[in-house]
Amino acid sequence: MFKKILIANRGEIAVRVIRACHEMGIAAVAVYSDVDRPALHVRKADEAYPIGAAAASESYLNIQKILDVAARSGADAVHPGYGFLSENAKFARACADAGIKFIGPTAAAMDAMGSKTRARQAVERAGVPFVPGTSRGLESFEQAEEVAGRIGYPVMLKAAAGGGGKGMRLVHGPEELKSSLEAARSEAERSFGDSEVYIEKAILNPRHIEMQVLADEHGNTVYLGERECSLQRRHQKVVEEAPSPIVDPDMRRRMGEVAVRVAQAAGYTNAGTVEFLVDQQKKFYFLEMNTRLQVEHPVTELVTGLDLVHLQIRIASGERLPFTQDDVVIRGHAIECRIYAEDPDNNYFPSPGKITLLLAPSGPGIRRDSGMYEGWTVPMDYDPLLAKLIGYGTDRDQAISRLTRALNEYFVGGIKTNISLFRRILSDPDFRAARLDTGFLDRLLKQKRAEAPADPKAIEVAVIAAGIFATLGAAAAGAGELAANGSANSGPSPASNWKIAAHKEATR
Amino acid sequence: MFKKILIANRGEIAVRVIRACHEMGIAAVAVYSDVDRPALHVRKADEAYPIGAAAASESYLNIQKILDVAARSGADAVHPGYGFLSENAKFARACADAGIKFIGPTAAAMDAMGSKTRARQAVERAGVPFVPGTSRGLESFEQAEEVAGRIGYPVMLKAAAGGGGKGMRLVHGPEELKSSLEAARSEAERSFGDSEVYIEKAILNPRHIEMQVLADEHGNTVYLGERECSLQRRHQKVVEEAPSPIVDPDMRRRMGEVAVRVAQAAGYTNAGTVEFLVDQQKKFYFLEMNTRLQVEHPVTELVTGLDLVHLQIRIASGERLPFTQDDVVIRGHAIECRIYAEDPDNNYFPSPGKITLLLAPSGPGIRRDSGMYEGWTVPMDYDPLLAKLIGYGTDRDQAISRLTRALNEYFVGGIKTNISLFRRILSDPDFRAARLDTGFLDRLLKQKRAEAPADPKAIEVAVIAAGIFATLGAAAAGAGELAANGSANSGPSPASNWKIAAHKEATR
Amino acid sequence: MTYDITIDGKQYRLDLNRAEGRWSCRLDGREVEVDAVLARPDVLSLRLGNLAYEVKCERVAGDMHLWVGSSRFAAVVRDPRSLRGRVRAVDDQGPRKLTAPMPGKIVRVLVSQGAGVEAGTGVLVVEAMKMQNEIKSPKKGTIQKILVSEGAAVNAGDVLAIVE
Amino acid sequence: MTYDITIDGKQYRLDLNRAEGRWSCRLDGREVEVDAVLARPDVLSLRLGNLAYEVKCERVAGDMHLWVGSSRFAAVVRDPRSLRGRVRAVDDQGPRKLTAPMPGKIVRVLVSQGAGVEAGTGVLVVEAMKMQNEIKSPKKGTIQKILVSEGAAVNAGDVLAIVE
Repeated sequence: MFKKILIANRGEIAVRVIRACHEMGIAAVAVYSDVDRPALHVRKADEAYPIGAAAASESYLNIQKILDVAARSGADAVHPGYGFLSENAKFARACADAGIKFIGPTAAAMDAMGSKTRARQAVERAGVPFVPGTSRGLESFEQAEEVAGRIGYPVMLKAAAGGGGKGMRLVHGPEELKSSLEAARSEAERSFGDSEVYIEKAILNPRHIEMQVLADEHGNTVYLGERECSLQRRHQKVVEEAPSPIVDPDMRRRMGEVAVRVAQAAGYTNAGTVEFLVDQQKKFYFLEMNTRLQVEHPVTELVTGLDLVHLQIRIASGERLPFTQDDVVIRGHAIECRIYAEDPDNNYFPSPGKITLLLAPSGPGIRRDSGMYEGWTVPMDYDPLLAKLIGYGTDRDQAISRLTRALNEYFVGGIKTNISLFRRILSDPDFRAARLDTGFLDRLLKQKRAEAPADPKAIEVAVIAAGIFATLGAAAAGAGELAANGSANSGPSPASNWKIAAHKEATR
Repeated sequence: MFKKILIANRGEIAVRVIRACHEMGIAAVAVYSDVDRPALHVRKADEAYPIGAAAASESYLNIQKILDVAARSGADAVHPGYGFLSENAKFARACADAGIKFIGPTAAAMDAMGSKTRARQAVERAGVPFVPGTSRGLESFEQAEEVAGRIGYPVMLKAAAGGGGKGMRLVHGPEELKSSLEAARSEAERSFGDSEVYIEKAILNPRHIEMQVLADEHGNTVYLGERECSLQRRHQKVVEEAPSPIVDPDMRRRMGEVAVRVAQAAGYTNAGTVEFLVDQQKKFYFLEMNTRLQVEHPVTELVTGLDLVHLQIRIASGERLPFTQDDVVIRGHAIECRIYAEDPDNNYFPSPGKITLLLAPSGPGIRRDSGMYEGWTVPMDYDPLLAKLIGYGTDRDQAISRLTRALNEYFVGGIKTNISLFRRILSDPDFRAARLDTGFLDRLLKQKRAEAPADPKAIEVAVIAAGIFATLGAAAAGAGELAANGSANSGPSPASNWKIAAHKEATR
Repeated sequence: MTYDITIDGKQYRLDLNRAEGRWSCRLDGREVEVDAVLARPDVLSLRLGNLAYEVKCERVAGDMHLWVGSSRFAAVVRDPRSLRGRVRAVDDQGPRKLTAPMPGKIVRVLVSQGAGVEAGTGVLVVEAMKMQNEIKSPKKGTIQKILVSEGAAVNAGDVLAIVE
Repeated sequence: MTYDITIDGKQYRLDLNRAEGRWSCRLDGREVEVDAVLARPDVLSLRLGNLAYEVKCERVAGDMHLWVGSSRFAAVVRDPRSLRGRVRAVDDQGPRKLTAPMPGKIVRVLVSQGAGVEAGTGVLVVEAMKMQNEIKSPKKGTIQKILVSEGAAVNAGDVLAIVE
């Protein structure tokens, strides 16, 4: 087993991995950018190394700096978390070259699944169903026209190197094809430096369901059940659950076996996720494989009783899977909410800043994986994911009711969060009835929000509370600016940084 | 289903039940004594009623006051939690008379199990194994001598009305019998107003293992597996786990079936616990039945995936059990630590006072049921249980490692807690190997604590930190006395109360 | 103390007095039984009669918001005897300031000074937390002034441009 | 700043200076690379070189305890240039005070004034949180004075009796 693991990440996932290390008796090495010195993952680590400026390219994405820290600290393995370098085959290769174990698949497996067209070719050979269309980049407009005509409109154009909705175009009919192809190509070139675009049939109102797989380095591959991830905003997942309300044991077995076949076709090891689109007839199609731990892995942990990060580490250290497919049993239901620093009342604008008050939920069936704390200033430089709140229940209804209860207990003061969005989702009749598809959330957000007239009693309470807070004055106020923090801190706080910069702009 | 439930309790269990109410869409009514106005259960309730002075007899044990609140608030049910009135048949009867549903067994079932001798008679008729001895109170010294001679020394004398180790005497041989019997009787009379004492064979180094049962009001009774509760100090449980490391599926089935038989013999409904002593040959003997929700119910919830409080409420509202015995599956392992306000370095003296800093653990496999918060003053008037920290894992080792990690994250400043005791227990080789019995903890605490010489690096860190805190001064200090609290509060704080009282004493 | 408190556009008169740790309270002249404990800074455990509430107070740049359960109310508290806190009239007709809704960086200025805009026309793009956000004109008019240039770091509330 | 800091009976000389947000530190003359961030009041995120620690500070009645991981250290911090904080010599031979270890109520006084006691003899019983706790004499001697009577409420640290 490893003695020391470097966590090449920040935020809640870095804390998650540090906890797993401590549980396994392994020392945890954190890295941090200049604005992350006060971050929770630095507080919780055994060692912590600065790796440069706030911009990720200067720090968390800088392969050489991270390998330097690995060498200086004597770490024998690197956990990449998700995002940043987690799906970077070059990084995995550099780790291997430096004699440091990369906790994840091999660079070759990442390469095989990294390009969407290459992945489609691989699964095509393995006889896995994927959305009808080309499995190679389009060579010409004529080819696109021919394929689209054959599979039938509407079709999707997608960038081979794509992700996050970029380089993607929905084409309703032949008259749109030419301009859409050009637009998709130029966006793909701009976004990924790779203009390769392929075509596939557009599936209307699909569900996004993914299958967790786990493969050891001795040829054993298992699936751990699916996650329903249809609730997305701007192609970003917002709520995930396990199991999927529409997947029965037979469908789970079929999807699981396909996912294992995909993993084996790629020579896959460690934890990975095979994503599927599922149409309204419950037919499922391979979409892509994510070659890392997913943000939403906790829902699988809760319904299987397993710890995926422990298992990742054990697999990477050469151990065999400690169980077989038959031992994997799904029990109960789990739902995850991604708590973001963003303002639901203002078009989901990001909302960095200082957390002046934090009331965190706990109790039965509630798991909280968080990277924030009261008094911490959320920097503006990274993804706004603050924490994940996960509810478990005997069944889906109980998971929803526990999660709703916990969301009502959750309070983050000083910045805006999307906590109220989850209350809205969880109380929506279609969500309660599990009528989900990838368009669900956009439709919900477009609805004129039912402006329930405010409860007059609640207004009365607010008026009286306002008066009491005014009377109590400063003594009743929360942390606000922690005077000693900036001074004890090794650098100026991000907020004051911005102020200085803004001032410069104004006076020049 | 009920519309409104009154929770006749305080602390973490009141919060636990309020959460269940909110999850089920039921309004929660809190009651509080004068010193509990700032308590967490009052913050979380929908309605809150003062019921009198700090002394429990004036408030939480006052049946009339609680029934008055039930009537005024229009509550249709009462949840008694554990302790206080939870096993008071008179209260259950008074609730029934007032047309308010008592969430628990009937008064008759409580009566049947409330006296240890009556319970022994009931299970004797049901053919349940119990520790050899009398099932009725001893009539004379001669009878005691005869029974002790027949079952063989050592024997235990126990108060029929007993609990918490009071009125209990271990007798090693005939020469001690007379004085012990007299002592046990007078202690029983003093403690419970009832001098009835019975005799049973002393089981040496037994395990204390209990079985959770659940019975609806339609004749269905199931068992939900056992809890190992052998870790006790002064007959108080300190650490509990499920499943028991020594119980295999066959033994579980046999114990479970016996527990169901006990419940049925008592006409039992709702949640209850049948306690057994288990000897070194794994023979088990009925000890007593607890006719309420146990403190340690969360470990059963974690390994069964069920919510016992939801089920209690559903059963009390007349619903049938939503599952059968065959549906109950034990998965994984859960361990609970009872976090008390007491000083492990000073003979476990209670430690009420103000909580100036609270860092609470969370993350994978961690459940926290807490009644405390930062800034709250723990009153000196009640049981010192502050919170329960429960760790779940795929297996016992993982549960221990996650719990250890979480204990290291847990910090309660301003008062003393027994958190360090759990670190000691969880790292003990005998505990790790599950070599447990009811004498375990006393032996551990008697051991001269291995005075590991302090890590010189840790001392260096402490020296430097002390200097930095001294330099930063008051700005770096925690809440301390919350100036505005006492003034916003409706009464003086307990601490200042004491000061005033102490001052009076000194000057009179 | 007497306060004029505005919530949701409606004004309430609150008379609040504390004596010996107890509050007495009149809301628009009506007596209300109030029992308040400050559980933590910014967290009030409030009882109105026997109804219990946990109220959280959010203070950002002088604004006060109160959370009652999961509802959030913006409150303006004024002492009618003092000038402090008097609300300035908002002139919808005059020049309007575009402010940064969060700290970030100006990545694009979409219109030039003097240009005409419709209500909803994008004026600038601010980037924060890997997201780009268009700041739109709140009204039809002319861009009187652009106060920042591309690449500038801005703080929440900074004025970015003025439309008139 | 220069401090004399005593932990576990051993005294350390600490020179600590802060300039431009950075600490410089000498411990018994040896330079130590220190980087400190106050994460929350009483919680310090400390780096010595690249080793990371979360240190919690507990202050009860003027005493300072520091938690490093799961170890707790009592620290006495003195400024060698000032008289403040000088430790008074503890006289083991003279009279010793028995103090209440926690707030509670005196339920029994077990010996009377003037009585002789052994080390470990129970002198009083204090009750708190449903538990009775015997306060024992720390030494062989005579009970010089009992300062409380049965039924009295006491606070942590109150002197209950004196043994000489």
